[in-house]
This record gives sequence, C-alpha cells and structure tokens, in this order.
Amino acid sequence: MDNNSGIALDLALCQQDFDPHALLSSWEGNHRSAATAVFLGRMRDRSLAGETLLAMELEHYPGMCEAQLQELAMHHSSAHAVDAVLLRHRVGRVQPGEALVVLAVAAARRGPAQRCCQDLLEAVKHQAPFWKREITAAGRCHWVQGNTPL
Amino acid sequence: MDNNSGIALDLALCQQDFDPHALLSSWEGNHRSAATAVFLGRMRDRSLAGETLLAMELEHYPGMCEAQLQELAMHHSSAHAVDAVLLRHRVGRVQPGEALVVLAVAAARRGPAQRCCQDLLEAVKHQAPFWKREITAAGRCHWVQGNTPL
Amino acid sequence: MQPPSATIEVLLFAALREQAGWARRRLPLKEPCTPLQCWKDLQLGGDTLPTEIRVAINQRFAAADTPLIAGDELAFLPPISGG
Amino acid sequence: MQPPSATIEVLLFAALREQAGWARRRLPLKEPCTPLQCWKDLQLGGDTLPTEIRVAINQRFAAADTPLIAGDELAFLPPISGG
Repeated sequence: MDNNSGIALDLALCQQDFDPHALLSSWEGNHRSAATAVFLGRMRDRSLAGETLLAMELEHYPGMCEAQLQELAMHHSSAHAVDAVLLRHRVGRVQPGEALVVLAVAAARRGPAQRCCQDLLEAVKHQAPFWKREITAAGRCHWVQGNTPL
Repeated sequence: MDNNSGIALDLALCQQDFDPHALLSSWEGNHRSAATAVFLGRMRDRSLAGETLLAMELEHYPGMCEAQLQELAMHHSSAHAVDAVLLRHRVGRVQPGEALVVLAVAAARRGPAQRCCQDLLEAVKHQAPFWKREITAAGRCHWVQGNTPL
Repeated sequence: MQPPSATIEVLLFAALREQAGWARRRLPLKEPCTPLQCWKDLQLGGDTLPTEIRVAINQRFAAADTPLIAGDELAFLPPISGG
Repeated sequence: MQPPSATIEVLLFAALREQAGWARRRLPLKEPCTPLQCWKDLQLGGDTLPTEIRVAINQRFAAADTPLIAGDELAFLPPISGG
C-alpha cells in the first residue's frame, strides 16, 4: 500500500515458511531502484545458552502488531526519504533455518537505503509485540528474554 | 574460496548482466546463517546532472581490481568476524536497471552482518579500481567523477 | 445489571500469560482506574509494575498511570523479542 | 642493446588514458626514478601529481615518491567510481 508520502509499504505477517529470495526477486524487480538494502534473519539451531533447538513459537499481539509495523515503517521510511519498504515476519511455529524476518528498503542512494533498513529492523525488534518461545531438543521450553545484542 | 581465517569469500567480476536474486538464493541457501545483510546497486537511468542515460561503460584495472576486492573482503570480513561474503561487480557495458553490484554478508548476528556489508561496500567504492563512463541518450560521454555521497 | 460498556478488557501475552494462567479477562471498570491499579487488582506480580513490563491501551503503548475508560483494551506486554 | 629487464611498464586508465591518447607504454628505467618523475617525463599534466590521481606499483597503491625498480608495473589512477 502507499501512504500519504507516496512511499510504497508492503508489510505482512506470515503463518507459514516462505522463500525470502523469491519474494525479494519479485518485489525488487518491480522497483529496480538504484540502491536496495536487505536484511534476512533466520532461526538459529542453538539457543544463546548453547542448547540444540527443535523449534520456536513466535507469539504476537494480533492487531497491535500489524498497526505497529505499519507505523514504524511509515515513520522510518519518511525519515530516510526512501522509495519502498518490504517486510515479512513469521508468526507461529518455526523450524531451525527457516526465515524469521526479511526487510528490504529501496531508495535512490545507498546511505538512506542502508540506514533505513538498520533503523527499521531495530524498531521492529524492540517496538513490535512479538515474543519468541524456544523449544529445545531436550524438551524444555523457555521464553526468550528480549533481543540478542546488536 | 576460504582464506586462513575460515571465512568463505565468493568474489567475482561479471562481464554480462546477471540475476542477483538467483545468485543470492543459491549462495544464501547454502549458508542459512542467522543474519544476512545484502546491498544491491543497479544502474540509474539518469545522471546526477539529470540527463537520460543510454548505457554505462565500467572500466577496471584487470589484476589489481580482483586483488583489491580479495584484500578488502578479507580485511573487513575478519574485522567484523562474519561467516561468509558474496560479491559480484559488473564490468563492461551496462544498461539502465541492470545490477552493478551485489554484496551479501552472512554472520551469526545482525550487527556484524550489517556493519561489514556497509564498510565493505564503501571500501569497494573507494579502493577498488573501477571507473564509470556514462553515455547519455543525447550521445555525450563523460567519466563519472568519484562516487555519489553516502 | 451493569451496562456492557462499563468494562475493560485485559490481555496478557507470552510469559505473563503463562504465569497468570489466563490470556483475556473482562473487568468491571471502577473509575478512576489505571493500568497500574488493574495490575495490582489482578495480582499479576506485586504492587508496582516491573520496569520490563510495558502497557498498551487500545493497541498502542501507554503509561501505567493513564486513566482507563469504558471499553478500553488493556494489555500487559513482557519484554519483546521479535525480528 | 639495453637488457629487457631495465624497463618499467606504465598504465593509464579511464579519463587519464583518453586525455593522453595511450593506455600502456614501456619506458627505459633511468634510476633513480619515481612515479612523480615518470608523470613529469611523460608530460601527463604538470610538474606535480594532482591530488586526485592515485599511484599503483605492481597493482598495489603506492606513494608517488616510491623508488621504481626494473620490471615494475606503474599505473596512474583517476578518481575511482565503482560500486
């Protein structure tokens, strides 16, 4: 969708595993901006404590989560004056190696594309209501306490 | 190739147009690191002065260019302790909209992946011997004077 | 019978939801009321809101002393871990 | 006849190559010799090296006063514009 500023925002939550490269290829192929910065995050196969992970449950606050993503994307894309933003974020049960988040920012120059991608990623990680519960191969479950350090 | 530090570097110059997403999909699919940062640069259809561009000739210093890319990638990937780097850079005649450069960095965490991608891109732009000659639709040719600002 | 509008909805997520054993509860609105007052009344963990717990009212972040009004959706959010 | 090793190779690129009208030249090595001396001898543009022109010796960046030795590949590089 386009907001008032004319910046194209394509944001969605995904219940199922998705191919981030097929998505990027089709999205970026439509824009072909001079500069595109991308971040792709995948589920780790080990917890920070070193346990082997079997899966992860990604809980979110339906309604607020989508609204926050929209607001954060509008704010940062306007602040950096970029052309377009693509965001996909998994929810539900995720397997190690699956894509958790893909964020792409298209702009006329590399600086705004890169800075917007970084800033918006941090905003999503800290301001959008998602919670991760790790399920270890040994059968233990625990809620991840906040984010890994930058 | 792997250097002594065990960081996988996949660097090449491309004489022909290439599909950056197909390349990224196959490269990233082999690594599936927790964090991957990507920069994709495409040729603009206008010069900084606003002229419509027909094409661009990308000249390089054969031998030194490849050696510099290797050295810059080794330096920055070691400095940021990342897992793997992919770099493709066009040389020869390029059409507007074609990919000029794709740089991807895979790491265990987002900070090193993003910072290495940014630092290495700046290094390539300023330390690797490439020169752009723009050919305008009006038939004028001119050498691009240095890089666009970050 | 109280009119249906004179209530608020309280939502818990993630670890908070598991600790409390419930996800959603409708409460009669005792004006004046704040998120902190609800936290105490629902015995969610002490007489102050832990600094790591954030409050949302009608799906937007809000301060713990914001006055609540009938029909509000109040949520307590444990530390976020998205991305 | 001079032995073939007592020469250096000079390379020009991009705008410098176009201005000079040549890309590669083999020069007899008059020791002591430096990139700056070659720049002047080849009349590439004045008696000092313009600040925006960089020097490479054997495909590595080098200072303009580096002593050259027989067999060196010397290149003058106009402002880089890659990426």
